[in-house]
Amino acid sequence: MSIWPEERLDHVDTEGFHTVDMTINVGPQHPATHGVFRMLLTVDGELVTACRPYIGYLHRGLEKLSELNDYRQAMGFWDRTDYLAGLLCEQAYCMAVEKLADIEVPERAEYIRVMLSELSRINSHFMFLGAFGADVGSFGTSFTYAWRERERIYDLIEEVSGDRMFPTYCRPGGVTMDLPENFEKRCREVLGHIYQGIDDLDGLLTGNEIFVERCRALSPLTTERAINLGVTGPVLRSTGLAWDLRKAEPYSVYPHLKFDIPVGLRGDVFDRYMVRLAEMYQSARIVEQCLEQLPGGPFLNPNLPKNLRIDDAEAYVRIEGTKGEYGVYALAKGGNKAYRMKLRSPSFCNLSALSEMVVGHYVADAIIILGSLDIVLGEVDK
Amino acid sequence: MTAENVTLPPLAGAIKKALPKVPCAASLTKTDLDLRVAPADLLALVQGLKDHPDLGFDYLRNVTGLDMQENGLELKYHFYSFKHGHTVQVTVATPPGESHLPTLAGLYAAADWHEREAAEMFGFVFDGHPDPRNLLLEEDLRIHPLLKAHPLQPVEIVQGIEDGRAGFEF
Amino acid sequence: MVPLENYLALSGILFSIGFYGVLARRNAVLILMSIELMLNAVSLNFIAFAAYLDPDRIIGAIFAVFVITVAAAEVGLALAIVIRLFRNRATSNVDDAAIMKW
Amino acid sequence: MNGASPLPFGDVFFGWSWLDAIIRIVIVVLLMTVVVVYLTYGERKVVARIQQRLGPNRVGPWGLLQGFADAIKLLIKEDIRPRAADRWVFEFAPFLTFIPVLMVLAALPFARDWGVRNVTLGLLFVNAALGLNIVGIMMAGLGSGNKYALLGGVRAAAQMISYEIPLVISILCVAMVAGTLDLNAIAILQEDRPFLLLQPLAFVIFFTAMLSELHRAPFDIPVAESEIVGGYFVEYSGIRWSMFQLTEYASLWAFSIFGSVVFLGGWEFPMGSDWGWGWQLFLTFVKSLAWIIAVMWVRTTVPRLRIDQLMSFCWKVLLPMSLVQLLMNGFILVYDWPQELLTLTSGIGAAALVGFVLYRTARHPSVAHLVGSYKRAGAAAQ
Amino acid sequence: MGGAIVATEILWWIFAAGIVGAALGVVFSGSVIHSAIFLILSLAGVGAMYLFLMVEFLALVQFLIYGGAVTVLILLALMLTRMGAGEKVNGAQAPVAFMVAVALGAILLSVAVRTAWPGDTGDMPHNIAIEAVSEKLFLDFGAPFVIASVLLLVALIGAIVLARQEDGE
Repeated sequence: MSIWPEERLDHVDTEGFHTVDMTINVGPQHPATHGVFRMLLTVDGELVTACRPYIGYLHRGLEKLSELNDYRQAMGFWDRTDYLAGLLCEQAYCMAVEKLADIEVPERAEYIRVMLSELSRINSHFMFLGAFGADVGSFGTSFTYAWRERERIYDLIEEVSGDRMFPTYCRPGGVTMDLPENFEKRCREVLGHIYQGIDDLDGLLTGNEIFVERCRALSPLTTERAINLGVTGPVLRSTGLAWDLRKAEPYSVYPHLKFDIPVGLRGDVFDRYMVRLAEMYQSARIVEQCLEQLPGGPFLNPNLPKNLRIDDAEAYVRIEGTKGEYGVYALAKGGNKAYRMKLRSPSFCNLSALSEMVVGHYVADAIIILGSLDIVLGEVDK
Repeated sequence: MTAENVTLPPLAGAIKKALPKVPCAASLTKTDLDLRVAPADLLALVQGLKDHPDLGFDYLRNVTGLDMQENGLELKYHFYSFKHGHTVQVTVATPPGESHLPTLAGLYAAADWHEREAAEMFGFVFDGHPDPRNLLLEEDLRIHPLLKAHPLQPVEIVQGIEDGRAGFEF
Repeated sequence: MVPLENYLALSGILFSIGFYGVLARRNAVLILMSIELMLNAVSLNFIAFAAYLDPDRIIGAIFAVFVITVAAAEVGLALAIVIRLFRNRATSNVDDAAIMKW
Repeated sequence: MNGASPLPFGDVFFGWSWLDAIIRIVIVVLLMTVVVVYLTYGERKVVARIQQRLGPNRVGPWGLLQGFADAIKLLIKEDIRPRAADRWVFEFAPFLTFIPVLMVLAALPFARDWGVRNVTLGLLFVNAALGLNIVGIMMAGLGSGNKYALLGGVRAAAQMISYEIPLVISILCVAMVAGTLDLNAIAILQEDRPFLLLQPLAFVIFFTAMLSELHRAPFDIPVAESEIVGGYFVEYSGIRWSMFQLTEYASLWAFSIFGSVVFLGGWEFPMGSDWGWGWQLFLTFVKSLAWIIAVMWVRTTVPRLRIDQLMSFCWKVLLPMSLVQLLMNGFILVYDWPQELLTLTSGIGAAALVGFVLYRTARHPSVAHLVGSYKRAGAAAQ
Repeated sequence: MGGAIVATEILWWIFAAGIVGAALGVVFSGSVIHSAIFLILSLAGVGAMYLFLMVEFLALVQFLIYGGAVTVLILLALMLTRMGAGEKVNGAQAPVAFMVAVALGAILLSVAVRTAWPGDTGDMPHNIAIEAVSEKLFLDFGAPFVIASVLLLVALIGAIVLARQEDGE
């Protein structure tokens, strides 16, 4: 018989009891969350033992709106998904509609789309670099460095389309208007600044021991796991798999352009950062080639009907978005509206891997891992 | 979607050959090969698609719910194989009122959130799903906004959405 | 000026307050704090004696230095034990630690 | 107080010089307020310059009155206390953090014998006072009833206790060489060369540990904005929050003067004490300004360390290095070796410490692997 | 000097009252955090007492060690274990303990006040020079000094071993 009263021992958990677990809430109003994202971290001291993400604060019913508005009207909603690279989303949407209705796109329009999409990609990656630097804690210097170049790109996009973030520039069948006259000169000027800006940020972040130490070997992801989790884009490429939809399933004029797919070695946070940095050079290369190859001709298919009506057709169009595979599933059943539009958003799928990736790391690292996924809440929540 | 006389790509033959026991009907969409299966055969088909060396569909791209109104709900899966670089779309139709489907979360971790989204937006029930909470909507909300029967807000009716006109009148 | 008796009285009061704390409190950290009070009373006593009674006025200060050293070591160890206890038993009540095994 | 014999410390409280002391304290406190106001302004300007912004430029000429505007705004802001807070702990914490800084200021010589009091044990006094300000921080962390504050408090405690050791040892090295704890005497000893030249290793350690004690980047872990939203003062507002700010900048100022007295020769080097007090004050001002700008510079360019990296840096690098410096000083003093030897060995130590960090920065194979080729490709395309 | 002496005495009584009040706070307050803060106040008061006794060096050491390290360690332990909320702080023997402590205090007081201390010069204490302390400490008390440092080392290692979280635990 034990001499100890039993009830005294029944709160004793002999297995795995550490200090008191604490739940801390990160977001939706938190300096580190990119937009309105919330996660509940259960921490033991400084280590994360569980993570529960909450999304949906920015859910605007994109898919429902696309069913309720006709094909041209609905396009305005789509560049609000990945609002850091609106033109890419427009391109994907227009490609989906064109696929459904079998619309030809003039080559000049394709080049313009690709050029502006790649500029948007650079823009989005600049945003990533700036915000990521702030996540790691560099007090906004990376942010302002990145912002400088972003302003230049936005100015250029504004000169072309009339708007900065949400240009609504593409149309099913082409683009709304032609490029301005001095576009090539301006674009080359901006590109020069972009190269400089990438080098500056490279020096500021990669050239810093603390930054590298924070990111190196942090939360490595294997290729198999990444594929199983549905992670795409730079995060997948950082694991060493050279899979880019621009090469794997070429669309638009990408077959005519020369560029490489940067891949990482270990799939850790540092590789994700480096892959994005390298991708920016590649995007700039693509823009330069587009400037050289830009053909003349119409910028919009002249044979378009005023009111687009599409009979039964179904397509799943995917392009390489800034965050990964940006897929648009479209189903038409007659009439001037889509029967169903579904966005396969890369941020959404990458974010679903978050809770698995942060467990076992420090709270500070959880923020960095979240930053390294580079989510855009407009795209996650649709 | 397409006419019967369209020639199917070699992938269709490969799937038929690899998985002879699973009854499915192949057709083509504008972009991909489409396989239509019954809910009971879904798990067998997907398991086969994933495990068979000639198919190797290791990546779940997308899950799309559809409201086919009187024909019940449909779910479309898109799979991709990194090894072979091919894509297939799998369509499952569920009868009205019984939208039960087996979960794929055990095979593809990516299916977790996709299925949660389809469940809250359309009212699918994924049997065996590890975490069937709402994802985008509030957790205690039991409405399915992407159903065609979901009521619109007055402002949307004012905008002319309900009567099918194409937007504002000026 | 303040006579020696005042210091000794103050030290005595401080010591008995700490003594009460050690006896009455059940939380390990609180007991530790009370012990700190007692130690301080002791070193105050040392210093007071040194200042008033010792012609050198130094030995007492040196003793107080040692007391502070020992107190610092003691606190470090004791808190390590408390944290350990808390981890294994989810309590910091010394009565729950009477089991003499982990 | 014309410096012939410094008063014993006890006289500060119990001697006849009460009135004198009160006048000096009032002057120093007023001076401190002005300095803090302009330090915030200066920090914003310096940071803005580094981040390619303008900084405050609206209130007064060049924005010079911005600090006062902010101070007034903070003073009339509502003081909010959370319901979960422990009332008295919460309300007194800001003042408790502030008192030690005031104590430090009372012992600092601004020019020859120009200070509130010339304390014989000045070096020890400053250390003791600086060790106290953590109590207020812990009180804020515990009393706020907020998890971010609690985490910040835990981090602050762990960090400040750890870094106090190398800080104290580096100051101890100075005391060994100087043979006195009197700050004025230490300054006078540096007539020919500052202690920075004599023992650069101690200087490097002091500077690093000082950044940590001040919660400055890269050691701003307790107040990490992107992780725990400001740490221990997250719940404070209005005047109590401004007390924390006041403490932060006042201790930066105090540390800069203390450091320049201890390592840069204070008001003595390079002009000697024959010059008038005006020049001496100016010299103190210049040296502390250089010190402060160095701190701000580090802050804007360096990301934040993780808590375990912070700890291992302290215990595995700083502490052994400071012990090495202590040993070297001991040998020099005991065997009466020439002081040049100390300069040499300590210089080698400092170079090893700095070179270690630089070497680690320079050895990133994957950076070259990933970006090197693409950089060249980009440059070629350009 | 007369005015200064009176001022000193008044200050002394204020500080003594503060110390005793804070010490009572340590043992009677219901919240562990409040106890810890009272402890800081009380120890700071003892440090001020060292100033009255003209042992500045020790006063500063008291601030540095107790204020900067010991109480911070205690607060840190409170934070890590997060106790204090709703936990019973006093045991059943508190009333008995109170009586014993009162008796002990009475004895100590009477001994302190009623004993004629031999060699009590009645002088105002002089300042103790730090050089003298260090000479005494390092020359005459060399062995205790070394032993104390070994004790500190052992305590350090022991604390690390105790508080470490082993793998799989």
